[in-house]
Amino acid sequence: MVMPSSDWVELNFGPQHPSMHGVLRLKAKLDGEIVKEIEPVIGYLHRNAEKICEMTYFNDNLIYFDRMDYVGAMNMEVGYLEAAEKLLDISISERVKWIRVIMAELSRIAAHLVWAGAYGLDLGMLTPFFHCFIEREKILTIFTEVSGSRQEVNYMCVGGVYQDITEKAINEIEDFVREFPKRLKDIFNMLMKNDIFLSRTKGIGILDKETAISYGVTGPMLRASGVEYDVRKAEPYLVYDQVNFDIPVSYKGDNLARVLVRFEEMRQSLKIVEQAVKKIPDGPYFNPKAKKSLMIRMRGEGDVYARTESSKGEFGVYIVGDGGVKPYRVRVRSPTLRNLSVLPELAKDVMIADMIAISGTLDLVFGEIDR
Amino acid sequence: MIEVKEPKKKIPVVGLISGMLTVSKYIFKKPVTVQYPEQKPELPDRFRFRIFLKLDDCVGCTLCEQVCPNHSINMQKVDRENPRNKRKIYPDVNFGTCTVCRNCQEICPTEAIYLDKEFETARTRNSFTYSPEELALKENEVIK
Amino acid sequence: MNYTVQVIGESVGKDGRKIIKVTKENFLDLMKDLRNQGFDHLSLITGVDRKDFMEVVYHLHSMKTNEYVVVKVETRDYKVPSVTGLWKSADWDEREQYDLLGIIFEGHPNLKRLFLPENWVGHPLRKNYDMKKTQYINMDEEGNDYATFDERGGW
Amino acid sequence: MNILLRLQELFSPLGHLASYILAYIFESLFLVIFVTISLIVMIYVFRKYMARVQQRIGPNRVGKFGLLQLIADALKLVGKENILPKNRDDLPYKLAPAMVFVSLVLAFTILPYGDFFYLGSFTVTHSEVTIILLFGIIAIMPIGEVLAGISSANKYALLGALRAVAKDVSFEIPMMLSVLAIVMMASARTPSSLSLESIISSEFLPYGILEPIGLFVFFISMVARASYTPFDLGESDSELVSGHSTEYSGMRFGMFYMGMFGSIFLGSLIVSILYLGGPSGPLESSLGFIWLIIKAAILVLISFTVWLSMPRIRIDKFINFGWKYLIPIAMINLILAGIITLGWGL
Repeated sequence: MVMPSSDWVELNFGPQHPSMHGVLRLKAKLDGEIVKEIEPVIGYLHRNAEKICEMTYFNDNLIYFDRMDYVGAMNMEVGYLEAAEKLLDISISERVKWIRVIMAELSRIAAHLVWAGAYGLDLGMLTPFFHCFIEREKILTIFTEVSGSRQEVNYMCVGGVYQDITEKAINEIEDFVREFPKRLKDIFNMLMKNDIFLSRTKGIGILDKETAISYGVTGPMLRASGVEYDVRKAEPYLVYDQVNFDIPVSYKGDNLARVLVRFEEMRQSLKIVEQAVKKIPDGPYFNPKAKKSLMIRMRGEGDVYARTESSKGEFGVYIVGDGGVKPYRVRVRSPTLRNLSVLPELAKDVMIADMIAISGTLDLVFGEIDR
Repeated sequence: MIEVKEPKKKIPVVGLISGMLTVSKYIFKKPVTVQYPEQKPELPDRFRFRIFLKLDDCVGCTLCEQVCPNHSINMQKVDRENPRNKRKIYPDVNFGTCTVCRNCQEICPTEAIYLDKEFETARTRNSFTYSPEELALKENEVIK
Repeated sequence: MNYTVQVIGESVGKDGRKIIKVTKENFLDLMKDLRNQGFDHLSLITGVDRKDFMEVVYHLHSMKTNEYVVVKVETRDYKVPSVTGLWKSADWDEREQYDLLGIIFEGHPNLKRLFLPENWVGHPLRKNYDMKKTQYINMDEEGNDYATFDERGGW
Repeated sequence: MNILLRLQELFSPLGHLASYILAYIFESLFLVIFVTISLIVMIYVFRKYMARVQQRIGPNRVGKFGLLQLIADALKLVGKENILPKNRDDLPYKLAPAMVFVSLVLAFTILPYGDFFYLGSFTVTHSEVTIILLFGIIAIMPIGEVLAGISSANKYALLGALRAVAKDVSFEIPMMLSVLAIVMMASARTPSSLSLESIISSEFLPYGILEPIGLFVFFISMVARASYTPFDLGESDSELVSGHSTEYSGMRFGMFYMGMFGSIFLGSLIVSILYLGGPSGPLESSLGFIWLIIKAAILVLISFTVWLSMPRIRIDKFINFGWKYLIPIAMINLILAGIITLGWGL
């Protein structure tokens, strides 16, 4: 029986809702259990970081980038510095590049672990969440070891990193690389061996290639739809052209494909970290030119766009400088915002449970969407 | 580029049971939690939280005030004899907005302002701002 | 690259990306051209408030050939033709730029504010935005939020 | 000899009627205490078990090893303000949690617990048709959930109630079919085949060994009825916030919470009574109660593992499963039971 649209029930999911990953609000129109149309409403965490960035020095902006994708902060720092260092004409040494690669990849694993745990919770599974966070805590300890803070690290700065990576931290990373695959396999098995999990993900929320590209979807979501696009390969930054890794791709485009791609990405990131720890060369960890300018007297002119692959997708930073010590305009290409914009397309005529399962695979982090 | 593979089809209930075994396996492993007030976690060497100030070294250059990204540091006049600090201004810190970014420590020319491991700085809302004299004290000596 | 329309100039930016400058009249035709040439991914729309005019920057990318091109268009009356018909991702991007900069994208099907409440006064990323005036946000019965200058009317 | 008769003996100087009334009152009190204590122990065990599975420690602050944690929680719930929704339907809203909890305790009065040394059996009600009474009582519980859902004037709660109804309708039938098979088999060996006690006493092998299919169907139905994670559709906390109990707070919420744990325990008890031989076991007969509790505890632990390791099933797939797979399986089980019974009869 088809209900007329006037009989649809309007229901607000969020902004406070257990599985809205922060403060997403979905205005849903329901026909019984079936979601007829949804409209995402965002902005509950809006801080206008772009405006704040116009008011602070180039180097100080980093802490606002930490707080965008707060589960994988190092990736955001890499993304911002890629643009800022080009604008300010400050080069970085080889050692710094390798350190940044290690940190970015560890941070990618950390972000994916948060996602994997939260996705289990979305589907009603309690246990994987804790195992994910136990492993994530090890990464955060490594971050503390190198930078002094756990989550919002503020480790990198224009021209290098604040503190050199220590021997102890490298040992810890090596330990992590050795021990993590065991636990990852367990987490993977908890999800993938479960028939109910498969029935909740297989063939649900299929995103085809053309729609994905047109909506600007990037990252694991795009790769799960069959596009082999990864900024680390397409436009290698730092030293990604010197490490050996693969891009996981699936041609199914459903929830399960996105889950599998993310799990494979964790394994690939681990591979990168393993190589990078061995290859890391000696050298200065800081560009003296930046230090001499006291971090606040760096001037840049022109406009620079740099794109990097964050854990959510293509993270781009566009900086316009007018020759002053502060940026004239900073614009952030938030990958999750585009990934979220495809949700009304995906969650059409699906059940409520599927809508939650689909929005879980988008890997939403509201610090980044609302900025 | 590698293509990820979907897990193979299995007999229905077997997967569920193996998942249950994977979960219940962990009952024999040690818990990882730390019982906080009794057991202090082992903090890495570089862990930093609270800002300290060496009053004798501070020259009142206001660099820390300039570099602080969210204006947690403000310069205060303190009546104190210090030949290096002619203007008699010292930084105070509002820990309510401090993000522990360590920029002030990086920029300080005399290493007067620095961060240290102390992190148990619970305060009521109105007493987040530490005056320069209080910044020079250890955390348990600060009375608010 | 060949275009059927007149462009003001082509240059290479500091980051090595090709920049095409175009007038507002020829803008939509150029975008259609680029779309047909395989630029299927509209990466970013940026408005830059240059005080006396508004510069809108489009970052285009081709998934197949991995080419990158930047299109810049200037507008003095804060109006630019919308490109939602060419790329779906332009929808939210244009809403965001309208929200924060007040650029009106002509032809956009649903030009509402993206982050801020609908009755927010001013566009925060404009250089002349008054930061002194505090606006408070509250929620009405329907769950939609609104802005007010009254200190007690929100948080 | 059971507790009821012993109590009656104790009060016999007061006269026949008065002694029976007093005996029933005290016996019911015993039972309520027994149910409460077992629930407290169960929730404590669940928390510790969940914590260990997730490599945590679990409650350990209140009392030694956190043993008093649940009492502290109960005090907190009692002390909390009851926030009532504005547009509620007052009477059903307040009745619903009580209904869930009372029907839970009522169900415990019927079960045959087996002897426990001198004390004897806990059972309050002795009747020839306990099995019908039992399933009549446990059918009340979902009604409380549905009432809660429709009376609290909340869309989440309404959706939760709808799901709960759909779930219960599709799982009562296979449950009753598999019970029917047991009654059928028992009828070959005992005249009063509707009494739980005579079902237990008449078996020469636990019915779970004779008809494993029935055990499987019945256990799944019990899991579905207790509504924990694979089948917690009425609550589905990541989708419908908290389902039918969204608008409840304070002790009213506590009753739903206890109701869920209570029905896990009740379900395990019923499964072990019907299919695993209940109080019967090796060694002397006065240990029957202990055997029953051990059997139930193992089932409870299995339930907890299921809870902790599975995601929630989708409502349509779940109902499909109920109607398209479980009912036919239960039918096959019924036929097999008939064949076995005929074999006995011959």
